[in-house]
Amino acid sequence: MLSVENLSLYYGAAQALRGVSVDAALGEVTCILGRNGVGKTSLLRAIAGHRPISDGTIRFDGKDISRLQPFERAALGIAYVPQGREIFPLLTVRENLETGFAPLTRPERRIPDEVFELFPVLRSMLHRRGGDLSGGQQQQLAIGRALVTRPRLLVLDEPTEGIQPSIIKDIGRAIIYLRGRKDMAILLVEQYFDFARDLADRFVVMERGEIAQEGDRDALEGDDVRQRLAI
Amino acid sequence: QETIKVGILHSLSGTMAISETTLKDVMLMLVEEQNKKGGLLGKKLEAVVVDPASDWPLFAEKARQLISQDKVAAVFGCWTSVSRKSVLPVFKELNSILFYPVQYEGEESERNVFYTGAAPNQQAIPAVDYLAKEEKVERWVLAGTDYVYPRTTNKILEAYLKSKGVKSEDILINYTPFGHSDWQTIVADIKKFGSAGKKTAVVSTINGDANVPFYKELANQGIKATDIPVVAFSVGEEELAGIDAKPLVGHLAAWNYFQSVDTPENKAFIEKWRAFTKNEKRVSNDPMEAHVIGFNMWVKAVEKAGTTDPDKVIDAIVGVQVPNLTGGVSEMLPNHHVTKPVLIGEIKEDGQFETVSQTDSLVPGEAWSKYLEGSRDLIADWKTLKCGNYNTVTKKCGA
Amino acid sequence: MSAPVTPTLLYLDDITVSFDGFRALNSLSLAIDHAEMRAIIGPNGAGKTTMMDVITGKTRPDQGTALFEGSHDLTVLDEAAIAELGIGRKFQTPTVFEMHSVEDNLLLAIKDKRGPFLTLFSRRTTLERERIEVLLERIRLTAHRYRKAGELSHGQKQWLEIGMLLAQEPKLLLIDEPAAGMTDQETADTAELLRDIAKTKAVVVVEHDMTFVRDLNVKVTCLHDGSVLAEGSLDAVSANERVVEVYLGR
Amino acid sequence: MPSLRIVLQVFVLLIGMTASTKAGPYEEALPKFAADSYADTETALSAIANSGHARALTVVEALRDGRLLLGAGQVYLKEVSGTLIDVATGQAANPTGNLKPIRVNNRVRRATEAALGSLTLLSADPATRLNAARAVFRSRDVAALSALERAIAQESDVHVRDALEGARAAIILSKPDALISDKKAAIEILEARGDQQALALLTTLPSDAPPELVKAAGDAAEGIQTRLAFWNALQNVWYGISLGSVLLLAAIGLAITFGTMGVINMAHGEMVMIGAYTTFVVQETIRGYAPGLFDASLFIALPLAFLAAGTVGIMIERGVIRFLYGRPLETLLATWGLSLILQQGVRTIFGPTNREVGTPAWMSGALEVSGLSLTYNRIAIVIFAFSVFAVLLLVMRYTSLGLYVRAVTQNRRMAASMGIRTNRIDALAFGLGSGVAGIAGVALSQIDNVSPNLGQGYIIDSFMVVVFGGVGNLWGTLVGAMTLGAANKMLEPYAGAVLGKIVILIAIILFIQRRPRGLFALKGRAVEA
Amino acid sequence: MTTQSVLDKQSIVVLSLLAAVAVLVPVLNGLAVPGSALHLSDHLVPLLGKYICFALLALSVDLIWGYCGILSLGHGAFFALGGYAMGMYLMRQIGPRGVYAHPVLPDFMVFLNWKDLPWFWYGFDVFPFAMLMVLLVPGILAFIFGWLAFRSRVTGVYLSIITQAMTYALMLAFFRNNMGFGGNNGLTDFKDILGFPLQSASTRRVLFVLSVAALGAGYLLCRWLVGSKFGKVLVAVRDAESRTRFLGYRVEHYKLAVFTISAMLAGVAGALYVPQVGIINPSEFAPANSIELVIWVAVGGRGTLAGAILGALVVNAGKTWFTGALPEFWLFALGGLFIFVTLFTPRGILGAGQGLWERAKQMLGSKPSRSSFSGGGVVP
Ligand SMILES: Nc1ncnc2c1ncn2[C@@H]1O[C@H](COP(=O)(O)OP(=O)(O)OP(=O)(O)O)[C@@H](O)[C@H]1O
Ligand SMILES: Nc1ncnc2c1ncn2[C@@H]1O[C@H](COP(=O)(O)OP(=O)(O)OP(=O)(O)O)[C@@H](O)[C@H]1O
Ligand SMILES: CC(C)C[C@H](N)C(=O)O
Ligand SMILES: [Mg+2]
Ligand SMILES: [Mg+2]
Repeated sequence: MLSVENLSLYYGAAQALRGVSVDAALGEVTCILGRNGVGKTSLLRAIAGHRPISDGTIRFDGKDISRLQPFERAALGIAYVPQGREIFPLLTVRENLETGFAPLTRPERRIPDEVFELFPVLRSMLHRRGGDLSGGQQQQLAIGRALVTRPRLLVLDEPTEGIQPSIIKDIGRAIIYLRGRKDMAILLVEQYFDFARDLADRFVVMERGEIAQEGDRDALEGDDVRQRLAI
Repeated sequence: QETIKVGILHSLSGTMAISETTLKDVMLMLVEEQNKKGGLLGKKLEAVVVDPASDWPLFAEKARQLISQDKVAAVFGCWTSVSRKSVLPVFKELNSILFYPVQYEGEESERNVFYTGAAPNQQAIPAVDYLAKEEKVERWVLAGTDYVYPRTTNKILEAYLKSKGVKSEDILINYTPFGHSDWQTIVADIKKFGSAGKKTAVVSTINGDANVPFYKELANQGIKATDIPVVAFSVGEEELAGIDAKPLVGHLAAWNYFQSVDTPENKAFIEKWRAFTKNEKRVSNDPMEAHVIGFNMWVKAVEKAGTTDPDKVIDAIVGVQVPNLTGGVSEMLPNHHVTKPVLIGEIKEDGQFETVSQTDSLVPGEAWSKYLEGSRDLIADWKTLKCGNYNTVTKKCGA
Repeated sequence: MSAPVTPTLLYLDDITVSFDGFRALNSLSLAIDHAEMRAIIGPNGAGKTTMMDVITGKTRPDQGTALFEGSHDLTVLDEAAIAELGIGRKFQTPTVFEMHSVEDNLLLAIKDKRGPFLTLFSRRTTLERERIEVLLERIRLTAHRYRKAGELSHGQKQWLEIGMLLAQEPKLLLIDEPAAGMTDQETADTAELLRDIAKTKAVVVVEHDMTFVRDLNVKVTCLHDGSVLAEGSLDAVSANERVVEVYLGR
Repeated sequence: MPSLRIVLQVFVLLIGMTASTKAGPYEEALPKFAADSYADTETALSAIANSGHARALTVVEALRDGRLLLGAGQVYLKEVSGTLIDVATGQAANPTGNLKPIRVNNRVRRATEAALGSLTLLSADPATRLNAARAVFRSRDVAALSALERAIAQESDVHVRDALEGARAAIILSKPDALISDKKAAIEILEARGDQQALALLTTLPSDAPPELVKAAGDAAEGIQTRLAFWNALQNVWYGISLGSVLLLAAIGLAITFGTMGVINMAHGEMVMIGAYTTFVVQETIRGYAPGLFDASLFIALPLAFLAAGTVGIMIERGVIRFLYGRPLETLLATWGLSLILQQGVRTIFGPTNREVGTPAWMSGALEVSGLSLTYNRIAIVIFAFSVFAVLLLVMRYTSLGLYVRAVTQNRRMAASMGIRTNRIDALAFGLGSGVAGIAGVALSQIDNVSPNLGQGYIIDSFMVVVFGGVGNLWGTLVGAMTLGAANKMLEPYAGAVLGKIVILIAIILFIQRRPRGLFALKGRAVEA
Repeated sequence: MTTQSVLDKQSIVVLSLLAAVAVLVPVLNGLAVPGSALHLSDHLVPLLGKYICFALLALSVDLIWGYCGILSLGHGAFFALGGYAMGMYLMRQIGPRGVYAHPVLPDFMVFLNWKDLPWFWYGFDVFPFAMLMVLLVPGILAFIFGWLAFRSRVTGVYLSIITQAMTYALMLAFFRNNMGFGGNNGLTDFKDILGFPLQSASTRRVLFVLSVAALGAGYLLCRWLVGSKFGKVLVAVRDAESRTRFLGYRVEHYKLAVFTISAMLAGVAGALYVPQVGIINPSEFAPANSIELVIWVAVGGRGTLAGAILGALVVNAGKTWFTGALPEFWLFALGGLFIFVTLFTPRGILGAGQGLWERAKQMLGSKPSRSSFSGGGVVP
């Protein structure tokens, strides 16, 4: 589904990614782990098209998308839940969700029920401005908003940040459900190790802009991974 | 080959470009024409155009540049009084010559400046006289833009009207900011003031952009010239070309020249002008004529002096006579103003003026107004007294 | 309402805040003692951040008392005055001065006189310099000290903000979700750090990470719908049926 | 051409039927025209008007229309059809030599109107009669009294009758030898009329008038004054609304480009200017090719102005602005540069002077409602401004464009990741804002200069309105414009135009202290952060 | 490399350039033989002096805009007020040499029949008092205005617009003849300053040198302000105003202080400007002027001080040159310049220059430096 090869990314003169390669497959959760500042977010930004890359390719369904605009990627079915939520502060919750209609055909333009099932609080706050929500509520909104676009690749950057434990569990269950539908690939950046471990089919550990280790679910149990995440 | 340079200092951009650009064109035409006649003192004339951009300090800067860098022999330029005030010190300091072609508030006479436009006595006062006599006006609205020219003119007019027995309650003075565009209230007030049973007229010293919306509002509120005529001092053919003149028929303007003046000189001038601008509809107006007069006077003076040296030219030019476009002969007076006929015209449907009154003889421009306290005793005479503000009471020049 | 018997450090009573009719805080009462650390938990939207907004003067309550050290009425003071009293805060989403270097961020935060004249003539003392060194070490940003704060990653900004809070040396630290975006190891580390600070200062921490809260090993208050739902040790609170229902989940 | 001549002769005969051949006042007056002096023309005119001659009306009308010609001392009249007749004989004439229209000035024009008034009091057309009545009211010509009486006797239209009676009252009141009782009746009629002119008549009684009359007039005047004061206040409200509408029109496009998109669009005024020049070009074309369409010119200009300004807007957005998102302050710099270029561009193409934009017939004149006088062009502008506002509100509220524009402005990258085609939305929104500015230009061309400086005059006011109302809120722009308009017009009668404006500016400064985010401030966490 | 050392380097360059100008211009004008290649023509001295005053004005705007995020669209007002204070002094110096030879009243009062000198003209015949007013009038206005605005936390465009309203209101007020400042014509036809004739070349040279000195001093003052911790607080306020409050800084005091200082600098610029151009009138209050001067700063490079100076010089020299060389098309050129600068050099001319310099240095093999621009901080 998604295949990233040999990606390099710079911020000015500073190199944040050095030849990173990652794959994400349909019906699988690929989890990216790593300490602060190793380049996880930068990788996702590159995939979403928020930052230009200087080298490498990003393929989606076999098509090279590395030069496409973010909205073209969205139209292909890539949805992004960024770190820091980035909801539209002055739009109401409903409007925030409706921005996801843009790449959809007219009959598709409704908010899927699963959004409200997953995050019931959003339904009660449809008319409140996104910026007024609490941090956790905003995070829920950001995930819900991504689901509105009916993605085929869901890119999540630390989606559990600031969310209460019960809903983290719900999100976990939702990810498992979505994975189970087999129509979506999921790319997840997560610091919360236990959460990642429960979900990941495959994982990648990053260090200083490079892939330090990768493997499947079982490999995660090893101590070396925890080691890499420690200081 | 060496040339004689002539500076042209008119705004080609900014708020005043509307009025001044034409004057630049006229000057270019005059220079070209003079060159066709063989130039001046055997040399070709060369026009140096700069754009002071309606920015007053920039006028001073450009004047300085024209005089000291381009070494022009004389400058033709300025429109607003403030631009003239801004360049004045420069001309005095560098001892050069400025021809100022626009009607103004008077109260000035400088050795280096020649005022070819109307002084208040060559425009405002005859206009009021006409209205009082011909239209039997008894009640006056003095409407103006809030700055020096209208304020001074209105001061003079107020004093003049009162000296003619008009009572204070029959004079309404109203000032508006530059570029005022919402005239509803004021026009309504004028209407009210004018419906008191006495014949009322408006003397307008409204200036610049504000005129068009003013006249549009007059038309819309149905104030016709037969009810309340408006006489303006800064609305000419150029300005009217931008308005639908039909509803304005009969409103008046006082100038020293109208395009419609029926003389062979004028006909020839308009023909040349249209040929030069390659525009069959191009209009002419009073300040243009002033430049024609000023330029011809300068040429004559230079020829007379045999040099372009400012001192010699300044001495030579007083007394020089050149034909104006209305069939008379204008003369440069010792006070550096010129003699001009005063014409009152009514607006016609086509945006031209119909002359309804013309002074029998030419009126000499007065630098100092008789109707202002401070200047009552002053006279200007650069020929014998060599002074612009000679006090006839103390018999002293200036200080 | 009678004044508190002992002047607790922070005393909130009957605080109500509503936004267009929605009650974010509903008659909330809370008291924090000198050198006490308190963990605050509660569902998203319970009003935790709003409570901090009230304490720091960002939001004015509709009603209620908020006293600091028994005598300062926090509901009438502005943000700067409250900060000067010795209340420091780390925000939920990291907010740092993006155009300043990491070092300058700390310098601005460091405890010092805050008036325009005093800053104009202030010289950086060796003491300050050393303190900044220590802090940089502590938040593991020594290598990044000259970089602009805006260039840091999300987690690094979190750390920087914690560093700024420490630099202020406030009497009361309000910390909104410090563990968010940190690795498990760092989280544990932070807990350690806070325990250390709480020996001398009062600390109020908001966090959803139960492991972290457990590490803190302090009294826990659970907010819900703008008021206190449960209070006590973590074990006691997590045993509360309501808490499990609205917050922890099954 | 004998046949033509015969027709003409018959025609002339018909006209001359009732004309007497002996020299009367009419014939005596005619030579006076030949002097071509205004005073003589006026004397001749009144003589003719009072001559009772059958051709009098034709002559007066011809004089008014500039169809009374002079050639070699003879007066001719050019029929509307173009045929020339000798005025003295009424015969067709074929003079040789130059014919010049007899010149008129205001004085003559006024006399003409008065004469026409008395001559057309009995006209078949009620509108003409009404005008005649008004003219007589103004001229208060005692000679018209008898005609007036006759007219009143046979008048069937109430409206006209009122006017006629008013005119009679005016004459009687100023007629020295009228009976006191008649004068009293006149005062009553005038009081009922209750307008400014009636007031003027009542307050300018001659000093030797009998005291009872003076008192009656005084009372009547007082009544009128209170009534007028009321209407005056109302009139002021109207001025406020209409100025508010102008401000609204000028600002509303900016509410999109600046208020919603966040571009500090200094070239906004130039978009208005483009709209105004489009109107000019449309009218010029119509004048040249289809003069009959002139009354529709504004409707033709509206869509074209929208397109012209919108296209320029889109070009600006694609060419410059799009590189500046996220750097709002720099849009100020670039759009300022653009505004200079556009101004100079228009100056180069159309010249520096004002261009004439005409007013269609349906927009000239005023609607008189009791004591109110509402000029049609202002009415049109008020209606137009509110319609534009309503349409824009609907577009921004109920189409996805509105939502997407706001999303894009609030977070461009994220909006793109939601699948919003940011560049298209930007171009469309900027085009929409500019287009709306363009149609504002069509309206403003009706009341202001169409010159390269047009835009400059509105830019500051527009920003004031948008900011005062609260950035990002269309309703704020509406209320802001109306408030500023009304406040301005309320102040103007007391403080004068200049001071009034200063006071308004200071009031804005002080108001912003109270409400630092404008009238319709956005509140909440997101803004305060 | 620390921030401090970068600043110093820039300051040294700026100050030495200014010193060179202060020496060269008078020397080339006064001592070189007229007509020789080295001679600087007389008309250039006041022209350059004018640029220098504009540079000082731009500097004052950069101080508040570049470093504290206060976008004043009314700074021309402070400049004009300083100018008027100086103009009033110069006016009083004319004494009885006016056209009406009135011993006290300026000409414009005489011909509009004023009888007495209005009270606010008192004292302006005394040079020190006038100079005090040059500082105080803009300073006090800025203080009151700022106190109102900053206390109520008016920020962003709202602040910009009310500063614009302020200058607009002042413009209308000064246009009024009844205000007693000469109305539209303003104050002009000055004779001398402290007894030295304004028309003489040597006075001009002295004024020029004084202007350069004022610019240098202003630059140093600004450098010192922004280099201190005070300056860091300003930048913090610019980037995250409310966060600064939570650190305990009284943002309004900082803003007020810097706004007032900036207004006084603008006032000084105005005071030096007037004797060199010879006129002060209300159009200096025109909102468009204030917008334009913000643009000088943006062109040069906001938040760099040196950039503001550079921008003012480049734009104004460009204007002088274009208006003479391309009188009909200069607006195209100037407008084009503004667009070009925004599009291609987002950090202004100075930023672009520095960028080139950095790149050149890198190409020459010296080690890359990370924080070369951290000196002032560039707008995000
Ligand atoms: N300005 C506001 N306008 C409207 N509602 C608001 C505003 N500020 C806060 N709220 C609401 O108040 C409630 C409390 O918010 P608060 O941020 O305090 O929650 P929290 O406990 O910090 O939640 P979280 O754990 O998600 O950070 C939320 O429902 C939020 O939507
Ligand atoms: N806008 C930026 N400009 C310059 N450097 C940046 C920028 N954003 C991130 N960096 C740098 O790039 C590197 C990678 O950052 P990134 O945000 O990808 O880290 P991360 O792995 O997501 O960390 P975290 O867990 O803290 O979110 C870091 O060193 C960071 O300082
Ligand atoms: C009346 C104007 C056209 C010119 C006049 N001299 C002025 O002061 O501006
Ligand atoms: Mg990250
Ligand atoms: Mg919170």
